[in-house]
Amino acid sequence: MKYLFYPGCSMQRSAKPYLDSLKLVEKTLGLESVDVEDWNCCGATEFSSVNRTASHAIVGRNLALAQEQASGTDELVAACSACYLNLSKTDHFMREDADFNALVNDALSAGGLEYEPGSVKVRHSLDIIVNNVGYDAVKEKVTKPLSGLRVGAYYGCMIVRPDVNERFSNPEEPYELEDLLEVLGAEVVDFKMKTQCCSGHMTQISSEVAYDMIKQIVKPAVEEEIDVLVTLCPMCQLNIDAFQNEMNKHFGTNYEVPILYFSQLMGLAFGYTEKELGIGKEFVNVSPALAKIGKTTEEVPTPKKKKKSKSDPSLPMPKMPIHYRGGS
Amino acid sequence: MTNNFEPLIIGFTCNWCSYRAADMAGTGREKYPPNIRLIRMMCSGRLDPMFVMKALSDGADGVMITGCHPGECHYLEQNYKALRRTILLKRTLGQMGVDPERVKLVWASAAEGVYLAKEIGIFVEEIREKGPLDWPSRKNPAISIVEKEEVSV
Amino acid sequence: MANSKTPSGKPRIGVYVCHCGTNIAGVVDVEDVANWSAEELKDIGVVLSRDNKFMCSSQGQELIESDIKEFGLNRVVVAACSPHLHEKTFRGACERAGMNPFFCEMASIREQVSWVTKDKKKATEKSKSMVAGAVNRVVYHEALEPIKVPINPTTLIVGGGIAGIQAALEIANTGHEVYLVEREPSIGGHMAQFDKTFPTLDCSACILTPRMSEVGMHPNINLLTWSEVENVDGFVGNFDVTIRKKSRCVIEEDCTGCGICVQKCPITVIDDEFGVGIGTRKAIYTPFDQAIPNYPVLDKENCTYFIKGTCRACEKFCATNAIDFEQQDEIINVTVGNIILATGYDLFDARKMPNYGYGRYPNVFTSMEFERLCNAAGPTNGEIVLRDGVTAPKSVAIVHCVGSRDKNHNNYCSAICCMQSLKFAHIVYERTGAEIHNFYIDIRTTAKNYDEFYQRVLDEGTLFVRGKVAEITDVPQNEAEEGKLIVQAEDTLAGLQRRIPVDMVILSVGLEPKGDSDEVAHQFGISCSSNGWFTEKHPKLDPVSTMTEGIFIAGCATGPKDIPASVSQGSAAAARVISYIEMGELELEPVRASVIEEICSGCKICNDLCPYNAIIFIEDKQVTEINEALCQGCGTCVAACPAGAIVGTGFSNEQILAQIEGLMMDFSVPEVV
Amino acid sequence: MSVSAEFNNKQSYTKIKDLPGFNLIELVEARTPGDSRLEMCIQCGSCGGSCPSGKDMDHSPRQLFAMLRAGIVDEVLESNAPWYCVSCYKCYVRCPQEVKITDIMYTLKTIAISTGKFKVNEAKDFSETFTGYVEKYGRSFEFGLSTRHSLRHLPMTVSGTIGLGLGLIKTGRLDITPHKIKNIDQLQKILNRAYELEAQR
Repeated sequence: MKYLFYPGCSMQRSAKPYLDSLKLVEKTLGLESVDVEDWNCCGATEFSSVNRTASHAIVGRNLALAQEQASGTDELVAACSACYLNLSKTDHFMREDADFNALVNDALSAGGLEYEPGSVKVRHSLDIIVNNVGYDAVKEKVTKPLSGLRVGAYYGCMIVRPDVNERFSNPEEPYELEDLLEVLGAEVVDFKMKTQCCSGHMTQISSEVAYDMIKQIVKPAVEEEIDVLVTLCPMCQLNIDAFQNEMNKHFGTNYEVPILYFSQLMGLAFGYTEKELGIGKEFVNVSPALAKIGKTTEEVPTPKKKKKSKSDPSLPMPKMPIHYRGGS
Repeated sequence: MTNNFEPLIIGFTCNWCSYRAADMAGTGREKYPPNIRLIRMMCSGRLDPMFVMKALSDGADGVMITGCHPGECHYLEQNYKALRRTILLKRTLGQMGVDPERVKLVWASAAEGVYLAKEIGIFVEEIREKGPLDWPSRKNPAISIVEKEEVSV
Repeated sequence: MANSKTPSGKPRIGVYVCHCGTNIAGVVDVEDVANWSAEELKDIGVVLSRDNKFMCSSQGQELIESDIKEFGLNRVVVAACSPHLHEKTFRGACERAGMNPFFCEMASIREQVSWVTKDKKKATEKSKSMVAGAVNRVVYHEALEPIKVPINPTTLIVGGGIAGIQAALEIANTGHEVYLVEREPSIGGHMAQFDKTFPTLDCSACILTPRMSEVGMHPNINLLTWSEVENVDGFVGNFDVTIRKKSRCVIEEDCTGCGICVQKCPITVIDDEFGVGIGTRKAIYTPFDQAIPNYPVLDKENCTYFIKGTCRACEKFCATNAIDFEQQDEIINVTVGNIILATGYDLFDARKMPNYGYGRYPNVFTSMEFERLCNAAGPTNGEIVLRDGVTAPKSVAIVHCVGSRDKNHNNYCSAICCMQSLKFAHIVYERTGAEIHNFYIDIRTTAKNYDEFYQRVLDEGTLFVRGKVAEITDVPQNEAEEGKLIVQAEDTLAGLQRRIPVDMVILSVGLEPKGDSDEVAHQFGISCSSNGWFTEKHPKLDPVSTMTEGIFIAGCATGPKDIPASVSQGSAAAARVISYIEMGELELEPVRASVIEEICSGCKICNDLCPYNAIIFIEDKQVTEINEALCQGCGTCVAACPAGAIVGTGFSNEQILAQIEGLMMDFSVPEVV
Repeated sequence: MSVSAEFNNKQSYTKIKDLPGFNLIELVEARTPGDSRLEMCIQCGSCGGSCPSGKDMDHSPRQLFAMLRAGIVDEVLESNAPWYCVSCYKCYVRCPQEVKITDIMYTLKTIAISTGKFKVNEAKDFSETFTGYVEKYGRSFEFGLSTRHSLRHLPMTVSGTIGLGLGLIKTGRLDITPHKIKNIDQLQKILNRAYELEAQR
């Protein structure tokens, strides 16, 4: 499968390991990704705070470039949640609102560009891997299963919300990442804060508010004995990783929850080295967690659904869909 | 365009919604231009495209087709058929060189007298803007159009 | 069609222009219209034209009658108000003078001209063209006879909830036969699952079960439970209905309802139907103790005999040999005159809102689970406890509007949840003394004694929080939240975000149309609103009728309702049916389509167009035929027939084309280029 | 109103003339792409309840909408709520009336800047610093961004944040030279036209 790839600023810089590992994963899975030539910043969550038209116009430029450069594909893939959201949201609004479409195209015309809404399909890398490559094909490539590693899937916000353009997953209860991690052989924990905000730009605005929000993610992860949180978003990774120590200082706690990109775990399972995957650059040391891989802890027999004894007074639980991991 | 052009518009209404909306516009004394003449049918599904052709070729400058809102048809779903026929009809008109916007479809429930009156007003002005319909057959008999086409083929 | 009332020879048309006091005459020059018609339309057949102060008065009607006799009129055009107001009046006048009433046509120059036009000159011109249209049209009118259909006095009622029960008893008590078809093993519907009913707190079973037994024993009611309607053919007065009576594996004639089979059955399963997944039942069961009828149903999916071929405990212990493992479904055909659909509702699936944690957190309950929990005949014998079955909650949150008033789910108010939630608050207060928080958007207590009940619950100390609950979680942020469910919401009146720790949450889930309401509507030839509720003929003035004659609707099938409203609708639908039965026959407007066999090419284009299945293809003759009684006269097939083989009475092509020509007689189009 | 933007980039701000007379609701609706559905709010509070930074906001989104209806301008534009919005979109997907809450928050911020009404300087400066880099280079410049910003506004935590910055450099995750896109002229032309257009809305 071939597609255009929009890397975004973070993945050039602080989230370089995400990009590096993703490229390796793409290679293994036979995905042919071509970077959009001369792309510009998507504006993150900041540009639209300053100027609405301009914030969508710069995204419009990226869409227009993608439309021009697309050959043999109409899929534009991003791996950074904010980039993914901004690209799909601008496209969505241009489709939905004719005046807005005219507005953005007016701005684009100043640069000699034009974008026809809907002409590229904005997708997230996880969506491609899960829905186009498929779990079975991923499983075939696993050479070093992640057995023994307790992982918590952490989606954050913008990959699942808002649900414009029929996002590939549920805005509150996504399950694709868990399914993928299970295929890699990891032990997947039902992480209840999986779609909670990492604090976004609050680290730059009010550290107190930010620390509180980071704690809301980290504390339950520690309580669930999660070895490593798995993310899809550079912002989430940065906030949970880089500010964890500050947060600990602020609250007088000593939580230690490393966080890696999903592509890094895929890379590990595919047999790449930690170095190749950019692992080791985190603030929170991930080595103790990764050391558990392959070490089969004593087989804890998964409690077989006990036949309800006659004396058990408890009431039955509601039946849930197959993907559901929660419940007690 | 001449200023004193008064368009003539034929409106098709259904017995259950839009005709009653017209009744209601009357009861509510909602004024609208007298250029429209309404015809009652039981359902917008009764609309034979021939009626529209007849109206346009005989002197109407526009035709308004009205019916119950989608999903509210008295006959369950026949207004959808009217919708499809109208789309096809407009395409045909376009191919014949008649501005398809001279035919307009408006959904109006029995409670929407004010709305129907407003829509009639808008449509009359739209047609006034377009000017008189220069229906081909008014200059030449319909047969000659066919002959012309055959020649050009 | 020819009869004594058919006019012979040339059309002789009388035109009558009404002043309607000043209503018309104040704007339209009625005299001019009348004179012009007499002069300009005489070639078409107008022999006289008059204007009159009030055409609908008895004097006006007598004028028409005497003119018909004196001048030998055979067609009449009245230019007055809307035909929806006085068409019947003028048709009556024509009929009294010996003319077929369908030779009368109206032009609505009041509603469509004088009331909506300012310019008097243009109003008069428009009136003239409308009269011309009507005169042109009336020439092509035909003598018609109203269609009369006899009404079969037997009635089918689908759905044995409280609305269906009420309707069945009302009709049966007048001495007419009723077939009551219920999909579940017992009648009673949702009401049978409830503990108490608001606002009186009557025990639901206490008021319902006497009605149920009355139905069970009524000589005029044929009760078919565990049965579904498979097919409906026919039309008002004469519907042919096919009913599938599913196999119970129990011979009803022999079963005494002693219950020994249930007792001896070794298989216990979770009861997902009546017990909403919170109770249990056996593999052979009656859904509840007071079930009507009281003979059990065997659940083949869970029965050991059907799975492994052994067991037969029920059979062994049955004293009357009423168990029949080989019993097959039975097909029953009945003919009925009218049908009442009281098919009820489904509940919103709380799993669609993962932020409320239903299914994830054991102590989040739905309203129906809670009904069963506090029901004395429920799984805990009425004890209000957490999912562990033992612990009594010390604090309870009740969440209103779950899935209702929400564009992401159901965008309407479910009408009963406020009162239901208040009822829960009262029951929790009375039985556990727990601290109660009710989370609401608006409190809607509109019916009799409802707001008084709200006052009572306030007085009992229930804490009301105005705010839609954002999420429910068990992840604590502080010590007070440890081990609790935390309900997070904005307290919109206090203006702050709150996290309230509780032991138990009850979600007041909304009401939804039955999952198969679309198919049922299609089967019976009625329509559903975009939400999926059955559509009334008129939401205010005819709320239990449908657009299809002879099909009536009652209860929650038309939208969320409480018990009193459902019962009223059951009675109302029954009253409509009884009046049809008493009339013996029904007169229908003769606007119908028919096929001219000689012209029909058998192309079948029209075959799929009819929502009433009135169009049938006759294979032998290779032509299409239209069943006059099923046809409702919409005319869609007439418009579709490429051969022009279908004619529609009252609205024929000739009539409409002639009317168009008439309307084109226009004076206001100046001869400009 | 004067524009009190300290950021000295060559960007032109919209000026809203005759501030007391203008209709803020209409302006917000006009400037929000798509249909904001602001007028459809039923004041249920699912936004304020869902908001992860809700307890630190002076007014919940719901309250802002009510205040907008009441014709209150200054207090709405001075509110910290839009700046504390973390764009998590929880309110957006939960709102029973499908009000585009997050988008309305963005629009409120732009109006607060253009009218000089903003009170949360850190947030506003962060946004403007960010956009300034995008205007200049076409890319965002994280090192400059976070250090410059931290030094200005977070002196209390500066050691920590500088530590973070240094850490990022050490681990090779922050580049100190800015990347400029090739066709920056084109981007700037587009931006300038966009600023003109926004001012007309």
